[in-house]
Amino acid sequence: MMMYLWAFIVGGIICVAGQLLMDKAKLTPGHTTTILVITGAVLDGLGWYEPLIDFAGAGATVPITSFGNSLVHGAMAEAEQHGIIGVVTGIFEVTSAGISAAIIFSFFAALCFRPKG
Amino acid sequence: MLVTMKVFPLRRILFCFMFLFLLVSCQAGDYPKKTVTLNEETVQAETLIQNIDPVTSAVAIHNEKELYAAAEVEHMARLRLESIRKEAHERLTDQWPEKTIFFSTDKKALLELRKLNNDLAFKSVSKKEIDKRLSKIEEYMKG
Amino acid sequence: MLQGSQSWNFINQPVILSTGVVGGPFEGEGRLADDFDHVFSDIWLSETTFEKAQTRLLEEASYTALAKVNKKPQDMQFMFAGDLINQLTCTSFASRTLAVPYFGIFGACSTSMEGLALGSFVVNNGGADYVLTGTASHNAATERQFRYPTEYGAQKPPSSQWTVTGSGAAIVSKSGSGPVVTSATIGKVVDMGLTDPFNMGAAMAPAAADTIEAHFTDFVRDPSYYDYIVTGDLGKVGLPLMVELLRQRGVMVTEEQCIDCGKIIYTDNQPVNAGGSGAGCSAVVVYGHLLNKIRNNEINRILVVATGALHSPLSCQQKESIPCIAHAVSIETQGVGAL
Amino acid sequence: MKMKQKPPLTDAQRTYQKFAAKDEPQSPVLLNCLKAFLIGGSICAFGQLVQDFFVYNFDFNEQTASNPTIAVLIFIAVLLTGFGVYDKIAQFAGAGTAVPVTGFANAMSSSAIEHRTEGLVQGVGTNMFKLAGPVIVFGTTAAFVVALIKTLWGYWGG
Repeated sequence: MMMYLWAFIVGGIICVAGQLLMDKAKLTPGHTTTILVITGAVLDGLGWYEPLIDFAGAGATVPITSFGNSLVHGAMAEAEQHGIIGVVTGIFEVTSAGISAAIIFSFFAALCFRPKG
Repeated sequence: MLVTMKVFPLRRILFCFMFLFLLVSCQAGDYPKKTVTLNEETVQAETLIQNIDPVTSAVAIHNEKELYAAAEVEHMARLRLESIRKEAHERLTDQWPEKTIFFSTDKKALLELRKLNNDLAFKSVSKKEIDKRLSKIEEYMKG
Repeated sequence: MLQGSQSWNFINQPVILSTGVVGGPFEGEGRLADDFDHVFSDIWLSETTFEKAQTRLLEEASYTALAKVNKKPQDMQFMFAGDLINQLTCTSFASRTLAVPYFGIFGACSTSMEGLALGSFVVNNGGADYVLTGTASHNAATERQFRYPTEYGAQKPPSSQWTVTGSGAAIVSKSGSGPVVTSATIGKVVDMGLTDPFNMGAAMAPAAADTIEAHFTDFVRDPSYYDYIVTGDLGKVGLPLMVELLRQRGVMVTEEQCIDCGKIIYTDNQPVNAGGSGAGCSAVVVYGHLLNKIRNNEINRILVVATGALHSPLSCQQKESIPCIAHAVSIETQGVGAL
Repeated sequence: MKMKQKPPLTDAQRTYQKFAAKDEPQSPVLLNCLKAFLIGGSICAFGQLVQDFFVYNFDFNEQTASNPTIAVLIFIAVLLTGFGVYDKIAQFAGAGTAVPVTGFANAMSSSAIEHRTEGLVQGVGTNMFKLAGPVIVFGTTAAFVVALIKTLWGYWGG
């Protein structure tokens, strides 16, 4: 049960960081999420993101920061097997679920819905 | 727009959260502890892991050549899960240098090991099935 | 005839013969719902795209205005209209339906008064007997053009404004009964270097102040001449700024005298942040609510200052500041205001 | 990254900007942060619930379960976007709904739905990544750089 509490807290804190970027630094949501993704990638490069996932579970995997993290992860896993080329070929290895789900669902949503204004 | 704004006064949301936490904390009961142990070695392995400080519970199953073990740790210790895994792995290797050690803190591996342990205690499980389930658990541990 | 440096004095006093005002469902819940001729319950207006819906809005408003005085589109000599959507397509499509000789004008949210000033000028100088002028905006069509897709969850800051779904059209004629257009002051582009597209009120306030000051200088008038000085969409943020600017320049307007279309169109409960905006906003408020007040003799003279922000999403992304403009038109009760 | 060389401001512009900034209504930052925390946090907690559901009932371990979890969250977000609810929640929650992966899904589906009127290829296909594109572009590039440095570090350093 501690897991839920920490998922809530850590996830919430990441969102607050995003909110501060939007309100204080006056960034658009696009800029904000982009910065967070890059942050996630860098944190994983430093080896700090994985412990955070162990600690907060979905609190660390659901925010967009984890997208950067898994991109690096995919690249690293492939690089271990195939050397430096793997950095390019493996990037989308882990994240494919998220991206393909988003593409597929969005496409069908475009067929089924119209904007509500 | 109008409707949703009315549904979301902050106070009501706060209330919902308090309620949720209450609900959650009520459910946080104990996990049924395994009482039956198979053999000396299993107990030995489990206590060995539990002696590592932040581990709260552990489960282990021996095979001829392998040792499968999983553990749950205090939540605050999850930030250094990697080093705990390494330590447990080292201790187990020291104890059974001739065996291949599989150790994990994955929840799924832990669950499945417990289940298998229970089944071993109460039912007769064929050798083939044990092997199958253990190799499955090995898969989970990789993750 | 030219008055001062940038104003027209309409000696022949063109008449606003009739007006047509239509709005969307959200506007129907607003404060001025009773002044609409028709409120649509569906933001699509049963059309397949938001742009078609906006075209419909202008058509409906125009036909309503025509029907009120038993006129047909053929009776109109010219049409001055515009909107916010790329290349004025929505207005052009509407004028394809109406088949009136057509001037497309772009003044962003100041289009309504730009059209009225030009139309009145043409009528005043004998260029036409009847001129149709109007503008429309559609919330979703404008949002998707200037900001984000309508369903995108981006939080809007409190200084942002809500684009009005609605259209106002007016028939300006040489003679007849109705409120009269007595003068107009054409504004110049004022750019104070503001870049935030979510704070239009602050960007446009200097333009409004500039035009109003020019108006009073050209006509050597005092602000007390008007019952109301009506700005088009400065919102809650821009209106106090404009009042302050005017006072700094020695134009002593009173707080009660200055009202803003974007501020009065919605109720306080509607989540529109700083108020309404969009080309349709000043059109529906002036052609509906305010002209009704003049017709009922509740007020006699108003100066309508419609303001427009002449940026595009492209220019904003290229870090250009927002150029703004304001056009003022004075509307008075017939037979009262002649100088 | 940022474009420089803005034309220099005149004194009048500078004075007005100061004057306007003084009166600009500020976003209630503290309140917004609280809302973002609550909504963002509960989306994550809900994600944890879904993840545990997959761990307990399906053939997933902790790590692999996060993939279907994200797919489920994306599905829900797309559905809410389609019903026109997501943007209303977002006005309340701010970053609370923009930062989780649901915000990514909302960015994609809202663009897709919006541009349906321009046809499937030129509308939906072309515009789907209009808002979500930057995240992928910069995420991928950053990940490439990070992974490259890490790999090279591995070769030379250890």
